[in-house]
Amino acid sequence: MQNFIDAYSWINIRYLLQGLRVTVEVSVASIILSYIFGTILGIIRYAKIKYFSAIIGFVIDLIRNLPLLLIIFFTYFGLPNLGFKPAILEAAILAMTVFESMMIAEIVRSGIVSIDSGQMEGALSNGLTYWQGLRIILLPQAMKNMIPALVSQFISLVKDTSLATIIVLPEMMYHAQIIYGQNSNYIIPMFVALAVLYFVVCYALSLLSRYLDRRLA
Amino acid sequence: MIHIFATQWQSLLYGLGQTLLCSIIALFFSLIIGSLFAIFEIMPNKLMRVIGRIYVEVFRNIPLLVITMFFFVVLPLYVAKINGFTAGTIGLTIYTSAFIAETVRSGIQSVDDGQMEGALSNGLSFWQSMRYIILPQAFKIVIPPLGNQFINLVKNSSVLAFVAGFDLMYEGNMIANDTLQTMPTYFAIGILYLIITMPLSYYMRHLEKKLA
Amino acid sequence: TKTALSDQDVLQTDVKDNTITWGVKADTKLFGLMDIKDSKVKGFEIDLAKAMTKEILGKNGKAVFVPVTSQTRVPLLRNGNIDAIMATMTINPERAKQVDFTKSYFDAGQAILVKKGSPIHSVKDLNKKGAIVLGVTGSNSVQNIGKFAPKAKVLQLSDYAQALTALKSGQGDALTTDNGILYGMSVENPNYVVVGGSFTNEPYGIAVNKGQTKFKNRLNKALTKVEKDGTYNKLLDKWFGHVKGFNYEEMKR
Amino acid sequence: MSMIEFHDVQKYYGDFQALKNINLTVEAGETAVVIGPSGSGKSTLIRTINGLEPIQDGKLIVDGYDLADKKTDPNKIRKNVGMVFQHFNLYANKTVLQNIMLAPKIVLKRPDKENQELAMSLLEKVGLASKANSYPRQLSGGQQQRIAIARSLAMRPKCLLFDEPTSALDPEMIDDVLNVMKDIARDSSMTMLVVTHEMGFAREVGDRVIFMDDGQILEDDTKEQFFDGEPTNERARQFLSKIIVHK
Amino acid sequence: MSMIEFHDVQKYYGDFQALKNINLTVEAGETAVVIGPSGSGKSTLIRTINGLEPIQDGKLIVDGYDLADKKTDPNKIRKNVGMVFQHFNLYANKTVLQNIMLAPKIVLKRPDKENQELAMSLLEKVGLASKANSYPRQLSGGQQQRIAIARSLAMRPKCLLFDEPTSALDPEMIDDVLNVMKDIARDSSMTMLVVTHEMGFAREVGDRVIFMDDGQILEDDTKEQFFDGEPTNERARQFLSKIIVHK
Ligand SMILES: Nc1ncnc2c1ncn2[C@@H]1O[C@H](COP(=O)(O)OP(=O)(O)OP(=O)(O)O)[C@@H](O)[C@H]1O
Ligand SMILES: Nc1ncnc2c1ncn2[C@@H]1O[C@H](COP(=O)(O)OP(=O)(O)OP(=O)(O)O)[C@@H](O)[C@H]1O
Ligand SMILES: [Mg+2]
Ligand SMILES: [Mg+2]
Repeated sequence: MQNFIDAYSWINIRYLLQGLRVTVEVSVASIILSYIFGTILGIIRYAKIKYFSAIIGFVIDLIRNLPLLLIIFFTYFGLPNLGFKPAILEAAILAMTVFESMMIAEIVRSGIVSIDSGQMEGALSNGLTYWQGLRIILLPQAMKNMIPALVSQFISLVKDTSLATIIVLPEMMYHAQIIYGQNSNYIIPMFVALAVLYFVVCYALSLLSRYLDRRLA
Repeated sequence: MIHIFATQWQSLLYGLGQTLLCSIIALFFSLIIGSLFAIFEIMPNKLMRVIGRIYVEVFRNIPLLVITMFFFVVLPLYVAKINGFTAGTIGLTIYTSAFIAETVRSGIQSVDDGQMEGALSNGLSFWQSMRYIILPQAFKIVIPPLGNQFINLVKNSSVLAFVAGFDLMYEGNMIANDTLQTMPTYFAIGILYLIITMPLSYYMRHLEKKLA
Repeated sequence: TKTALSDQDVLQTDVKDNTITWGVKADTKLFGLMDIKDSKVKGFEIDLAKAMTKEILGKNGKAVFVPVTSQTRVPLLRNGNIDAIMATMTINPERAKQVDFTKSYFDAGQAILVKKGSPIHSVKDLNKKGAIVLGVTGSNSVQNIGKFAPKAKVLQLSDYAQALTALKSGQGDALTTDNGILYGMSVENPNYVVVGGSFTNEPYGIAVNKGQTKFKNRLNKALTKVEKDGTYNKLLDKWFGHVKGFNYEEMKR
Repeated sequence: MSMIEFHDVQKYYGDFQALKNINLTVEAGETAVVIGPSGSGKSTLIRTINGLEPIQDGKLIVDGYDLADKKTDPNKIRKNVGMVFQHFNLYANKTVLQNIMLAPKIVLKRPDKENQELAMSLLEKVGLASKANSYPRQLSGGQQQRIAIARSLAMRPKCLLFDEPTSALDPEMIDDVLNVMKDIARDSSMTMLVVTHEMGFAREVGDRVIFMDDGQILEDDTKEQFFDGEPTNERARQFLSKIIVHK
Repeated sequence: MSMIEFHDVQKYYGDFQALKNINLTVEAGETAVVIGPSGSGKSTLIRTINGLEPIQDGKLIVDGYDLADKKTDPNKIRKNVGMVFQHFNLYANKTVLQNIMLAPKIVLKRPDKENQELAMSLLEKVGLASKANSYPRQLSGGQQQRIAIARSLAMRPKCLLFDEPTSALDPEMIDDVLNVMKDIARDSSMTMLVVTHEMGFAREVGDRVIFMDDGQILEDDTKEQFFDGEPTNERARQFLSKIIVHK
C-alpha cells in the first residue's frame, strides 16, 4: 500500500500526465492523417482501377500484415539511409499513419462493399458519375456502418503509440518506465495508473462512437 | 539478413513456433469468448447486456501489456504460478475477445431481424437460433473486420516478449542484443511475421469472396 | 549514406561543433536514470561522459545525452545520431564484430539476487533442472549463466523492475545481472539479497562506429586521464559509496 | 378447447397503443382471414399469438398456455404454432432441406430418417422436391414462400399463422403459394389465421373474415355475412372497395 | 429520330445469354409496357438501355448515342433517360428534398433557387410536399416510389424507364404510384418504357405491349391488338390468363 502512496506522488503523476499528453498528440495526429489517407486508399482499392488498385491492394496487405513495432523501427532507422531523417515525434506519427492508414483502408473497402448495390445504380441512372456516386452516396453510408470497426481501430491506435517507446518517444508508457526505474516497487502502481489513464482516453473514444452511431442511425 | 537466418535459424524457428502456437490458441478461445459476450450484448435481458458491455469496454480499453502483466506477476502472488507463455496467451485471449465481441455484435445486428423471428417461430430457442442461424450469418458479414482482428492478434502475440514467452519477438530481441545486428535481425523477424499473417489475410479474403 | 557516415571523422566534427553526443541509459539506476524533476539524465556514466567530454574538448566542451534502449543504441550509432554509446554495454567478441569498443570504463561483475532465506547461496546452486533464472533483455548475462549453471533456464524480461517483480511473484528462483544494479535493488527491497558475490567480469566499454579509430583512441586517452587525475574515483565514490554491500573500493583505479 | 383466445388484450409500443381491447376466439380447425389497412395492427395481432411481441394487459391463451403469464415459455407454444412471414425469413445460411429439417431435429429430436422422409414429402407437396439442395437466395420469392410453409409444416403444428404471405411476390407466383395454402386449409384439423388481401382465398377456404383498423377489430363476420351481405362497418366497406377495384 | 433502337442486340452474363437477338424501336413520346415471366430478361432489357449492363453484340442507340460503342459515355444518356427501380433505390443518407435536388445540382449545375422550386413542385405533383425533410426509411414503400419518380423527373428527362415500380408495394399503395405514372404518360412528350404486370395501367395509358420470354421478344403489339385481339403467341396468352385471373 505504501508503494502506491509513494508512487502516486504529485511529481510522478505530473510526469505521467506529460507522457499522456504526448500519447494524445501522437494519437490525434495519426487518427486524423490515417483517416484521410485510409479513406482514399480504401476507395482506390474498392474502385478496381486497372493495375493501380491491385498494386495498392498488395501494398496495403503487405504493410498491415507487418508488426507496427517494426514499421516504427524502420521509419526511424531505415529512412535516414534513404536521405530523410525524421525526428522521434515525426517518425512516430509517420509510422503510425502509414500503418493505420492501411488498416483503415481495409475497413473502408469492406464498408463500401456492404452497401446495397441499388444505391450506386440509383446514382448512376440519376446521371451521377461513378466517382460522384461513390463520394456522395456510397461513402457517407459506408462510413456510418464502419463506425464500430473504425473506433476499434482508433482504440488500438491509441494504445499502439506505446510501441514507440522503442525509439524513446516520451509518451505515457515510456514515462511510466522511467518512473518505476526510480524505484522498482512502483511498477505495479504504475501499471494500474496506465490501465486507468488509457481506459479514460479509449473509453472516451468508445462513447464518441456510440454517440455518432446513434446520431447517424 | 541472410546471415541472420543462416546462423540463428534454430532460435527463429522456435520463436515462430511459439508465436504460432500462442496465436492459434488465442484465436480459438477469443473467438468463442468474444462471440459469447457479443450475444450477451444483444440479449433481451438487461443484466446480461450490462455484463457484456462492461467486459468489452474494460478489456478493449486497457493496454494488453497491463492485462498480461496481471497474469504474470499479480496472479501468482494469490492464486497459482503460471509461466510467461500461458500468461501472455491468456492476456491476448481476453484482450482480443473484447475486440471480437464488438465486431461480432455489429455483425449480429446487421443480420436481418427476420432470421431470428423465423427461427423462434419455428420453435428454436434463443440460443439455438443464435448458434445455428444468426452467428453463421453474422460471421460472414464481419469477415473483413474479423480478419483485421486476427492479424492484430498474431502481431499482438509479441506481448509474450515482455513476459519471456520465447516468441518470435523475444528471440529477435535476444539475437539483436547478442549480435548487435539490429536492423537485419528485425528485418528477418518482419518476414517471419509476414509468413503467418499474409496467408491469414489472403485466406480471409478468399473466405469473403467465397461466402459473398 | 552509410559509407559517407563512416568516412566522416567523428572526432573532427565533434571538435568543430565543440559537442560530443552520447547514447546513454535513461532507466538504469546509478548508471543513467532520468530525473523526473528536471528531466535530466543522471548517473555514473553521465558524470563520466561529462568529464571525458571536458577532457577532450576543453572546459567549454558540451556533452549532449540521448537516451537509448538496447534495441536502439546500435542503429542510432550507425545513423550518426550519436557519436558514442556509454550504456552499461559489456564488451564481448561477438559485439566487437559490429562496433569498436574502448577499453573498459567499469568492471562490473555478474551476481545473483534472491529472496532472503532462499536455499540458493551461489550461482552453483542454480545448476539444476527446473531452476529458473531471471535476466534482463540486452544484458550479457544469459551466456554466462549458460556457462556457470548450464542446467538452469533463463527468462529475460524487458527491464529491471519487471524482472524484480517477476522474482517477487515466484516466476524465477534468482535474478541475475550486473552486481551494481542488483545492490541498488536490494536497497529498495531489503527482503532480497545479493548472494555469492560476483562470478564473472563484465567490463563495460564505450562503443563507437567501426573505422573511427582516431575517435576511439582519443576516448581511451581521455579515460586514462580521468582515471589518473582522481576524477574517476571521485565519481565512483559519489554513485556507489552509499550502496550497501557493494565493494566499490575494489574497483577504484 | 379453443385454439386462440384474446381477452381484452392491450398492446403498446412505447406510448403507442397498437392493439386496443382485443377480444377474439379462434376454434381449432377454423380458417380466419384478417384484413385491414396498413398500420392497423394486423401483424402485431398475429405476432403476439406467437409470443414475438409481449402484451401489456389482458389474457392471451394459445393452445392452452397463457402468454400474458411471464412464466409461460413461448417456445412451448411455438412448437405447435407455426408462422409464415411476408418476407419468408428462410435461413439464408442453410439449404432448402436443412431449413425444413433443422427445427424438427434439434427441437423435437426427430430421428434423421423420419425427418428426411417427412421433409421430402412436404417438398413434393409444395412442388419443389427438385430444389432440396438449393439455397434460399437461388429461389424465386414464390418458391421461397412455399419452402417457408413446408418448414412450418415439418413441425406438424396444430395452428399456422400467416402474415401477408403473398404480398411480396410477383403476380404469377402468387397462385402457387395460395394453392398450397388452400390445400392446408382444407385439412380440417389445422387452425389457420391468415393476414392477406387475397379475397379469392378468403372466399374459397376462409371460415371467417376479421377486419381491423386503428388497433381494433371492427368486423368479425362469417365468410357468408362478409361477402354476401355487406360489412356493417363503413370503413371496412371503403377498404374492401379499394382493394378489390385495384386488382 | 427514335428514342430507343435495338438492332440484333445480344447480352450475356458469363456464358448465360440473357437477351437474344433483340430488335426493338421505341419512338419519342410513346409509352410501351413490357411483360413476361420472371427471368425472361425484362430487367436486363431495361438496364441495358440505361448503360447499367454492357451488351456484347449488336447496336443499341439511345437518344442518338450508340451504347455498343465503348467510347460512348453512358452518363450522357443518363442525363436524358431516367430510371425507376423496383426497390426505389433512394439515397438512404439524404432527405427527400436532397434526393431530388442532388443530381440537377451537381450534374446539370442548375441554380439552387430554380432547383428547389422545381423539386417542391414535383413533390406537390406526387402528393408528398409535406415529406420534403423526411428520410427515405421514414416513408412507406408507396411514398418512396413516388419520391423516386420525382427524383427522376427533376432531371427533366426525355425518357423514363420503370422496372416493376409497384411490385414491392402493399396493395393499397399501388394506386397512388400508378396515378403518378399515368399523369406522366399523358404528357405526350415523355417516352416511357415500363416493366409491369399492372394491366390496368397498360390498358389506360400504354401505346404498346411487349411480351418477353427466355430472353426474346415474342410479341410486340399495339395496345388494341393485344387487349382486343388475342396475343398470337401461345406463351403470351398463357401468361396473360394467369396474371389476369389471379387478380
Ligand atoms: N416495433 C414497433 N415499434 C413501434 N411501433 C410499431 C412497431 N411495430 C409496429 N408499430 C406500429 O404499430 C402499428 C401497427 O403495426 P402493424 O405492423 O401491426 O400493422 P399492419 O396492419 O400489419 O400493417 P401492414 O399492412 O403495413 O403490414 C403501426 O402504427 C406501426 O407503425
Ligand atoms: N448479374 C447477373 N449475373 C448472371 N445472371 C443474371 C444476372 N442478372 C440476371 N441474370 C439472369 O438473366 C436472366 C434474366 O434476368 P432478368 O432479371 O432480366 O429477368 P426479369 O424478366 O427481370 O425477371 P423478374 O421478373 O424476376 O425481375 C435470368 O435468368 C437471371 O437469372
Ligand atoms: Mg403487417
Ligand atoms: Mg426484373
